[in-house]
Amino acid sequence: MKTYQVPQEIQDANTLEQKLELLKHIGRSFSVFRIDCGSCNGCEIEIFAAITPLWDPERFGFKLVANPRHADILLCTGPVTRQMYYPLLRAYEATPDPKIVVALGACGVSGGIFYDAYSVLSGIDKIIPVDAYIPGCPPHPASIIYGLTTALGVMEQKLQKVSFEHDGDLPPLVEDSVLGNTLFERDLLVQAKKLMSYVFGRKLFDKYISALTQSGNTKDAKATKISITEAMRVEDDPRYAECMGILHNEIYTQYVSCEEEDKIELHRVKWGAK
Amino acid sequence: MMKLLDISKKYGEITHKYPFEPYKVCENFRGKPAYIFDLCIGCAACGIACPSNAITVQLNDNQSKLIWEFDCGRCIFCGRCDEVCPTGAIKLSEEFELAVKFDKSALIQRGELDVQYCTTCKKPFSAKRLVKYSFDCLSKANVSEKRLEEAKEYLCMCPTCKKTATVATFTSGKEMVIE
Amino acid sequence: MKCDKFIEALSTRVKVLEVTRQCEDQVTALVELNDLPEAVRFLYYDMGGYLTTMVPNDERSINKHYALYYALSMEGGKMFEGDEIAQDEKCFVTIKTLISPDSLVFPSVTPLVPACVWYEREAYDMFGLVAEGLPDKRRLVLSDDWPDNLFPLRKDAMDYRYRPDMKDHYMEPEYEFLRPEGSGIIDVPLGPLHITADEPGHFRLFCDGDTIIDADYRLFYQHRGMEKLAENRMNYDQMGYLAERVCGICGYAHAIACIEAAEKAINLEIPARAQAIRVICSEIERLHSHLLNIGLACEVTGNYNAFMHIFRIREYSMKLAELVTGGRKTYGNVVMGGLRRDITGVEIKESLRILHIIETQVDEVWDAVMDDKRQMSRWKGVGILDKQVARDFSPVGPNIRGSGIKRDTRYDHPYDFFKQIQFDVAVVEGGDVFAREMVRYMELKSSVSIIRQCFELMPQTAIIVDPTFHVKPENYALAYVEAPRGENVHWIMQGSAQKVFRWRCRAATYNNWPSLRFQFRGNNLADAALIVCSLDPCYSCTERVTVVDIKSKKSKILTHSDLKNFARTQKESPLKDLR
Amino acid sequence: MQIIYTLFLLASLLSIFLYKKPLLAQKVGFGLASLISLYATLFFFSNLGETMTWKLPGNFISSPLFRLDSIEMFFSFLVSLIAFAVSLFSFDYAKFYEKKANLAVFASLFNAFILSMLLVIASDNVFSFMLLWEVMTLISALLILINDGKDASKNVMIYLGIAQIGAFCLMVALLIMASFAGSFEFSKFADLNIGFGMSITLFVLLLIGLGSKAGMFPFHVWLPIAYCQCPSNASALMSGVMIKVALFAFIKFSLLLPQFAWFGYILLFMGALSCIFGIIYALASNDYKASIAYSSCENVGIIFLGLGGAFYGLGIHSPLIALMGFIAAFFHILNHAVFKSLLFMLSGNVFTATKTRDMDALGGLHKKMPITSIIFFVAAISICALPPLNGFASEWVIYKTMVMGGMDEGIASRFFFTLSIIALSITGAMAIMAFSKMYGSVFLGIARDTKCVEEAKEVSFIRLVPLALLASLCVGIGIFMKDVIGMLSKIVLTLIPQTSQSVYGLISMPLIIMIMLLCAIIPFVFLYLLKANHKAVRVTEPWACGFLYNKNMQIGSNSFTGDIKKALSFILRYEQEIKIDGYFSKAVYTQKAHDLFWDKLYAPVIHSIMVIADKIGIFQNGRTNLYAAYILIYLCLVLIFGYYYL
Amino acid sequence: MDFFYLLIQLVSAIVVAPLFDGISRKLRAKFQSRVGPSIFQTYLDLLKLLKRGRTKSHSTSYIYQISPYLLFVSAAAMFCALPIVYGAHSAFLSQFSDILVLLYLGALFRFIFIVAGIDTANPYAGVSASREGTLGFYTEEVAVICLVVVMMGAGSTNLSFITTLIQEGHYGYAIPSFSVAATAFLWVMYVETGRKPYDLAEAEQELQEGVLGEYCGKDLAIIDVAILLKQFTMLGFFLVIFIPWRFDNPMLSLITFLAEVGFLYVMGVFIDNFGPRFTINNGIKRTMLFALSIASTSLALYIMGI
Repeated sequence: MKTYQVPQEIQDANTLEQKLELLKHIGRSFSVFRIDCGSCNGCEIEIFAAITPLWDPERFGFKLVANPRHADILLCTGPVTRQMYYPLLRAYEATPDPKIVVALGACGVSGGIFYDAYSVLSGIDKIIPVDAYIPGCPPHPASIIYGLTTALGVMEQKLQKVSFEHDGDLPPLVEDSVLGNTLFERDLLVQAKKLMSYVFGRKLFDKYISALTQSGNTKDAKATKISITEAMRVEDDPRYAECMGILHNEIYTQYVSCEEEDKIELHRVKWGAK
Repeated sequence: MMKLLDISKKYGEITHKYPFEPYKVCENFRGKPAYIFDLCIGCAACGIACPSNAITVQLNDNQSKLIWEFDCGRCIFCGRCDEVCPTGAIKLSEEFELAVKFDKSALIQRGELDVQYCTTCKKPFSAKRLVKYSFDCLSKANVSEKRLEEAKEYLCMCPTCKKTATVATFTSGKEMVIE
Repeated sequence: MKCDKFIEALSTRVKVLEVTRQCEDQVTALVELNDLPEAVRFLYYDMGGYLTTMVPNDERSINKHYALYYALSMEGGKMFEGDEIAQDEKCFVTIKTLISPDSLVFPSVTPLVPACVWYEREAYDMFGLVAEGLPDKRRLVLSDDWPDNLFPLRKDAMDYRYRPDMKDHYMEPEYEFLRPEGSGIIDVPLGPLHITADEPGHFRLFCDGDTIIDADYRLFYQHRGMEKLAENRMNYDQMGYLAERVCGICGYAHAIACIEAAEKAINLEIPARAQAIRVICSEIERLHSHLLNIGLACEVTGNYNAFMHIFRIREYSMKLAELVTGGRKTYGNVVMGGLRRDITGVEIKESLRILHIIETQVDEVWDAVMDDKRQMSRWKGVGILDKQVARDFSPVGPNIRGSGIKRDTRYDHPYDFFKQIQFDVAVVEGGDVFAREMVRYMELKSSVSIIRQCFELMPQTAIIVDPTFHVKPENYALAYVEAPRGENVHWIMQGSAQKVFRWRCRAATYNNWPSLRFQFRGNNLADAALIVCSLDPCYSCTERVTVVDIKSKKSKILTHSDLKNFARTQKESPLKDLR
Repeated sequence: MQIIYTLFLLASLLSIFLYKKPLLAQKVGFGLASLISLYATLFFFSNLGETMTWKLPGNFISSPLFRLDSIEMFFSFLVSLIAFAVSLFSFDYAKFYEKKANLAVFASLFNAFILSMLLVIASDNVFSFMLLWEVMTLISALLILINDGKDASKNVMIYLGIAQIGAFCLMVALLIMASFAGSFEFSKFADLNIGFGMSITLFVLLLIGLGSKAGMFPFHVWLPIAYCQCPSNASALMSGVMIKVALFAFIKFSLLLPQFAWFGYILLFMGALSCIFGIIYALASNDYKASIAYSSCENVGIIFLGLGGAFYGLGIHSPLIALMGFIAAFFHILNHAVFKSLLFMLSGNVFTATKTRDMDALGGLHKKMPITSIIFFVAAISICALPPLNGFASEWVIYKTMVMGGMDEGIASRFFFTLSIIALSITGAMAIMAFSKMYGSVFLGIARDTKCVEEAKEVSFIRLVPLALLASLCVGIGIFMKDVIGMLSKIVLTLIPQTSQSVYGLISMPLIIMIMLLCAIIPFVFLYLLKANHKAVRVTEPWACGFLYNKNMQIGSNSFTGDIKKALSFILRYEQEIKIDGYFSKAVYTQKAHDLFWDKLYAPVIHSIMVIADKIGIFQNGRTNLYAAYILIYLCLVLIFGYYYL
Repeated sequence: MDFFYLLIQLVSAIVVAPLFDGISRKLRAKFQSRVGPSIFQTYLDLLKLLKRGRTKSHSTSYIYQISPYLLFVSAAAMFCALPIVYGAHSAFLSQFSDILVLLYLGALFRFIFIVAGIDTANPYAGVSASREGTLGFYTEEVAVICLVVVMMGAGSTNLSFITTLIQEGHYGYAIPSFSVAATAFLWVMYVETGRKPYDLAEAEQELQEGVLGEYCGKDLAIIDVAILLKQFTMLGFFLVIFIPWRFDNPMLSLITFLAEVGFLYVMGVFIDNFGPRFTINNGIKRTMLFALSIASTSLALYIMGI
C-alpha cells in the first residue's frame, strides 16, 4: 500500500547527527505535542496522569504544548487509523526540524491488538520515522517518564534484544507428585485457578501443597485434615483460608478415599478474623 | 481560592522522585512478560491465547528450529500467556521501564527450540521439549509401562501420521492408546 | 412474562410477524419493512422507550436477507414525575426487520425518531443499506477517502486486512459540513489535534466573533474496524481484551458488556463472586473516569490548580485499580464465564484504606471548586441540553441525568451484582455543564459506597464457571453496562467455531454525540471545549468497530497433539477452540 | 494667484471640449490638474503667512472680493497639495471609469471641483461664499454620480439633502451675522456686538451648517453613502479636503463671533460623540471604503476636540490653550488630509484590482500588490495615531491641549476635558481594531473569495507615485513635527488675540525614533550572541488543528469584530438571527449592524417626507382644469391678501 | 551617559525577567503539590527556542517576518519610557518618558499583534487577534480614566515629572482621587499583562496559544521576551506612578525597581493560579464594569476637585 514519503527537505533536516544535536539543546527543556492517531484513549489518559503532581515531568523541563510548531517531540499514540493518517502528516510537517518522534503504547509502536485491521495502518513507524518507542498498553506514567528521559538521554535504555539460540539439554520439567499421581496436582491447580485466578491460584496451590506435606502422611485423610485446618487457622487472609478448605473438600477427597467427616466444615468459622 | 491553598498546604509536595529513585509498582502488577527459555517447551499455547498476536511460534525457513518470538511492542500486557503457560516459562514481571531508542528490535525476545521430526514421515511437527515434557507428565501420572511405551511412540508422530495410525489401530481392532 | 405487554400493544398497531425471546427481559419482534418506522415510533414515544441500539446485520448466509434490529429500552418517557414504567416491567424490546439484498433500501425511522440518525447513517457506511428519507446522508464512520462501493462489514466484502490505497496527503477529500448560510462567519476547527480534546474528533464551530452560531462535527477518527476484527480474528476469550480497548477510560465496561452479551446469548450464569468483582472494577473505573472528567472540566476553563489537585486524587483511584487488577487502565480480568483475577483479603484491606482517602479528599477539593464563583460562572448555564432534545435523541449517562431524566441502566435494568446493592441515582435538573459535573460528583460518592457494599457482600465462591458451556450459532442477545459515561450496549450474534457472527458495540458516547450540536449553539467559543468535555465524550468508544482472526499455521502444530487432555484442563479457555 | 484659478477653469473647460475623445480628455484634464495643483501647492506654500486679495473684475453681483489670509493660504495649500496627489493618481485611475461615464466630464468636474474649493476658501463675502459653497456641493454631487450604481440617485439625494439642511443653517447664520455687522463682507464682521444667547445660537447654526458638511455626528450618515458611491479619487478629494474646507469655514466664521467657553464645551462634546460614534461605525462596517468614510467622522471629531480646546482657550482668554488647541486642530487637519486621501486612493487601488468592497471576500492581496499593501500599512499606522508617524504627533498635541484645559478649576471644564480625553483614548483603541482589521482582512492571510483576488495585480507606477509621496509625507510630518508645529503656530497665531505665547514641552519624535531603533538592535545582538538558528523557514499549510485547512477558517472582518459589536449592540443595534428548521438542516444566519441614527433619526424623517410627498401628490394629478383651478384659487388669495394689507 | 543607563535598564530587564517568570512557575508548581521546574527554566526554554528550526504557513507575508521584531521594539520602547535610571533632571531623555507615548506604544504593540495574527490565516490566531482588540477596548478606558486623574492632578503627561512630583510629596495619596485611581489602575495593568484569568488572547485550551501558535523558533523566543517585557512594563507603569521609589543612584533605583516589579509579577501567581479563565463576553465585561466604576469614582472625585 502506498503511504507517505517523507519529503527530501524534511529528511535532510532530520538526519541522525542533527537529531543528536537537537537532543543536546532540548535536554533540559522540551516541548511535547501529543498526537492521538486513533488510540483507545488509554495512552492519552496516562499521559495526562503523567503530568499530574505525582509524576510532574516539568521537573525535567517537560511542557505539553498546544501547537506542533512549538514542539520538539511528537508523542504519538494509537495504531494510525485511516482518518488520522492525514492529520498526523500535517502535524509532522508543521513541526520544526529536526524533531524527535516518540511512539507510545502498543498501538503506536506496532499497531497493538489492532495491528491488522482494515482501517489502521499499524504503527507510527509505518508512516513517519520514529526515534523512540515506549511500549505498554497503556504505559504506566512512570514508564512514560522513563521513556521520555531515555529518549533525551537522561536515563539508560534497559531493554536489549534477547535471543536464545542454544537449545541445550532439558532439566526435568515435571516435579514428583505428593500423592504419586500428577493428575492430582493438575486437578488441584485447575481448581485453585478457578477459585482464585492464575495469579493467586498458584499461591493457593503452593500453600495447600505445603500444608499437605506438613501433615507427614499425605495419604492419611485425618492427618491432612488437621494440618490443613491448622494452616487455614494461621492464614491471615480469609480468602486463602477458605479456598484451601474448598480445595481440600473438592479435590483431595477425589484422590484419597475419605469419609464425609473428613471434609472441612467451612461455613462455621470466620477465617482470618484474628 | 483559600480552600485550594489550604489543600496545597495540607498535602504538600507529593511528587515522586522517579526516575532518580526507583518506583515500586503494586504487587502483581502486569508488567513485561519475562521469558524463561529453559522452561519453554514450545507448546504455543501462549501464541494462541495472545489476543494481539505479540507472541508467535513458527518454524524457521529451513524447518530446523521452532522459533518462539515475543514482540514487546505489540504486547498488551493482558497476561494470557502467563495464564496458559503449562510450565511457567512466561511470567508477567513487574518491569515497566521498557522504552527503547531508535532501534525497535530491542523490544524483541526470541528463543529457538529444536524440532521434533515425525518418526514416520520425517516432517517437523513440534518441539523436542514438548514431546519430552508430555512424556514426563505421562510417566508420572500412574500410567502403566506398556501404555507409556505406546504413548512414546505415538508422541513422536506428526498429526497426519497419527490420524493414519489411529485409523490403522481401529481397523486392526486394537483399543485407543491413550485414556 | 416481561415484555409481553409491549408486544401485545405493538401488534395492535402493526403486524408482528414473529416474536422470539432471547432471555428473561429481551424480546424480538419481527415486523414488515414498511411498518418499521411506525413500530419504532410507537414504542419510542407512545410506550415510553429509549433507543438503545440499532444493529444492521448481514444475514444472507442465514436467511438470505440483511436484517435491522432496533433495540429499545422500555422504561418510560421520564419527562415528568411518574412517567415511568414499573420496575418489574422494564425490559428491552427489539424490532427486527429484513431487507432484501436486491433493493438494499429501508424506510428511515429518523424523521419520526431523531435518535436513529447516526445508526442509519452508519448502516449505509458499513453495509450499504440505504435509509429512504434520512435527512442527513453524509458518511459517518468511514474515512472520506474510503472507496465508495466497499462496505466493510458485509460478509463477502473484503478480507478484514484489506487496506485500500491512501491518497497523497495534500489531496485529502473534503468533508461536507453543514455550514450555516449567510456571511460573516468564521469556521473554527476544534480538533482532531486539539490540546483539550485528548482524542481526535473534528468539531467545526461556525462563529461570529466568540459566539457559536452553529456547529457540526466529523468524528470517527478512531475507527479501527474492531467489529470486523472480532468477527474474523478473535475468539471469545480474546474478544474481551479487544472490547477493553474499545476505550481507554471505560474499557472495562465494554469488556464486561461484550462478554456478558455472549454469556446472555446462552443464558450462562456466572458465579456471584465474579459478579461482585466485575461491579467493583467497573465502579473503580467510574471513580477515575469521573475524577478525570471533573478535573478536565476545570482544566479546559484554565483552572490548573483545581485540575492538578483533582488529578492528584485520581492517582489514588488508579492505584486502587492497579492493586485490584494489576493494571492501571486495562484491567484485563474478564473472560467468558467469569473472571481471571480474584481479590484477596490483603487487597480488600488496602482498598478500603484508599477508598477512605479518595472519599475525604474529593470532598475537600469539590468544596473548594464549588466555592469558586468564577468556576461556577463558567459552568452554569453553559451548554444546555434541553429536556425535549434529550428525549428525542436518547442520550445516556450523566449527560441525560444532568437534564433531569432519571435514566441509569444500573437502576432500570439491574445487572450482575446490582440487584443486591443499594444506591441512589444521581439526577440534577438544569442540563448545563454544572448539572452534569454535579451528577458526576454524586456518582463518585455513590461509587465509593457501592464498592464498599460489594466488598462486604462478596461471597466466597469460585470466580469462574466450568468451561463446559457451548455457544449456539445464531443466538443473539443484548448486554448493557452502565459505564461512567452512560450505558454501553453490546449485541452479539454468535457464530460457529468460537467466533462471533456479528458484534455490535454501542458505546455510551455514540448516543450522546448527535445532540451535541444543539448544546453548542449560542455559547462562546471559549466554552466549546468545555461543552465537549462535559459530555465526557469517549471518541474511541464511539468509533470502535472491527476485529479479526488470524491464528493459523502456528497453532495447527498443536491442534492435534497428544496433549489434548492436558491442554484442555490446564489451559482452560485458550485452547477450547482448538478442540 | 488669479492665474491658478484661471488655469483650473481653463483645464476644466478644455477637458469638457474634448468631449468626443474621452481618453485624451482624461489625460489632458488630470494631467493639467496635477500640473496646476503642483504649481498651486508651491505657490501657496511659499506664500504661507502672507495676505492676498483679489477682486473679480467687472461688477458681478456686488463685486465679490477674494482674500487669502494666512489660514486661507494654509487651506489653499492643503487643497492644492492633496489635489496634486489625487490628480496624479487619477491620471491613470480614471481609466477604470471609462465604461461608466464620459471621462471628459469626469476630468472637467474634477478640475471644477478643485477650483470651487479654492474659491470657497478665498471668498470674502456672504453671497459669493454661499454661491460657491452650493456650487461646490453640486459639483461634488455630480462627481458622486460619475459612478453610476444601483442606488446612485438615491444616495446623491441623501447627500444633497443633508448638504441642503447644512446650507440652510449656514445661510441663516451668515445672514444674521451680516445683519448684525451691517455688511456682507466678512472683513466687516469683526467685533460683532452679539449677546451670549445669540452667539450660542449662531454658533450652533454654524456648527450644524458646516459640521454637516464636515461629516460631524449626527450628520455622518452621508459619509459612507456618498464616498462608497463615488470614484475613489473623488472621495479622496472630498474626504481629504472638502471636509477641511467646511472646517475652515467653521473656524473662520465662528472666530468672528464673540468667544465664550461654552463654544469650547459644545465642540468638545460634539467632537467626543463624533469620534466615538464614527469609529464604532467604522469598526462595524464590512466595507473597507465605508469604514474609511466613517473614520472621517471620527477624525473630524478629533479635530473638533482640538478646536474645542482652542475655543475654550479663547473663551477664558487663555492664549496658550487656544494656541495649543489651534495647533492641534490644524495639525490634525493637515494629517487627516494626507492619510485620509491616501487611504481613499489605496482603497481605489484595491477596488480596481478586485472589483469588490466587501472585506469578507478579500484577503491575501499583499502577495499580489506588495507596494500598495506596504503603503496601506503606513497609512493605517498613521491613522491609528501610532508612534512614530504623523497621526501620533497631532493626537499628542490634542491630548496635551486637553490636559491643559482639564487642569482648570471649573467643574464644567474638567468634566468636558476629561471626558474628551477618555473619548479620544477609546477612539484610539477602536481605531486600532478597525484598521488592523481592515489591513489584515484585505491584504493579509489568504483570499477568501479566490475569484476576486486571483486576477488582482499591482497598479501602475504612476498611480503609486502620489501614494508614495503621501506616505512619505506621513513619515516626514511625523519626524519633523517640531518644524511643522513651528510653521503652524505662525499661521495660527494670527487667529489669537494677544499673541505672545509659544509652544513648549513638545514630545520629541526623533527621540522616539532613536529609542525605537536602539531597541531594534537589541534582538539582533542577542540572536548573534546566543548563536540562534538562522536556517530558512520551511513552508507548510496553516495549522488548523490537524484538519484540512480551508479559507473560511481565517477570521473575517465581520467575525473579527463580533464580540465588540455584541458588547456595543446598544449603539450598533447589532442584530443576529439564526433560523433553524428541524434537527438536521443547515442553519441560516443573518447579522446586521444598523446605524442607530439612521434608524432612529433619518429613516423616520425620510419616511414621513415620503408619506407627505405622497399625500401632496393628490394635488398633482395631471388634469389641466384642476391646475387652472389652483391658479384661480391662488389669484383670489393674492387679491384678498393684497386688498387687506396693501 | 543617560543613554547608556537606559540601555542597562532595558538589557537588565530582559535578562532578569525570565528569572521572575521561573520563580512564579516554581511557586505555581508548589501550589499544585508538585516540584515544578527549576527557577531558570524560562531561560532554558528561550535558549532552546533560539536553536530550533522554523516552519510557517504559506499564507504569511512580510508581516510574519517582521512582527517579532516590531513587537519587541514596541515593548522595549515602552519599557524605556519608564523613568527609572533617568529622571526629570535628564531633560533630553525625560521627554520620552511620557504617559501618552507609553500608551500609544502599547497600542502599537496591539496593532502589530493583531495584524500578525490575521497574517497567519490561522483561525485561532484570528480569534486571538480579535480578542486582543476587544480586550484593549475594555481596558483602555479604565486605564485612561485613571491616568487622566493622574495627568491632570499632576498637570503633566510627563512620567518623570509626575514621579518626581509624587516622590517629593507635592502630589500623591493624600489626594483621594489619586488613591482610588491606584486600585483601578492596578487591575488594568494586571489585565494588560495577559495572565490568567485574562489570558484570553493566548489561552492555551481555547485558542491553542492564539497568535503565538503560528510562531516558532527564534521568532517565538523574541515574542516571548517581548511579552515578558510588556508585562514588566505594565507592572512597572503602575509602580512608577503609584509607588515611586527612586534613588539618586540610577543603578540602585534600577535594582529596587526590578525587585519590586519581580515581586509583583511573582505575586500575580496568587491570582493567576487560582480559578478559571474568564470568557470574553461576560466575565471581562463584569469585572471591567467593577473596575470602571472605581475609576469613574476617582474621576468624579477629581472633577469635583477632591
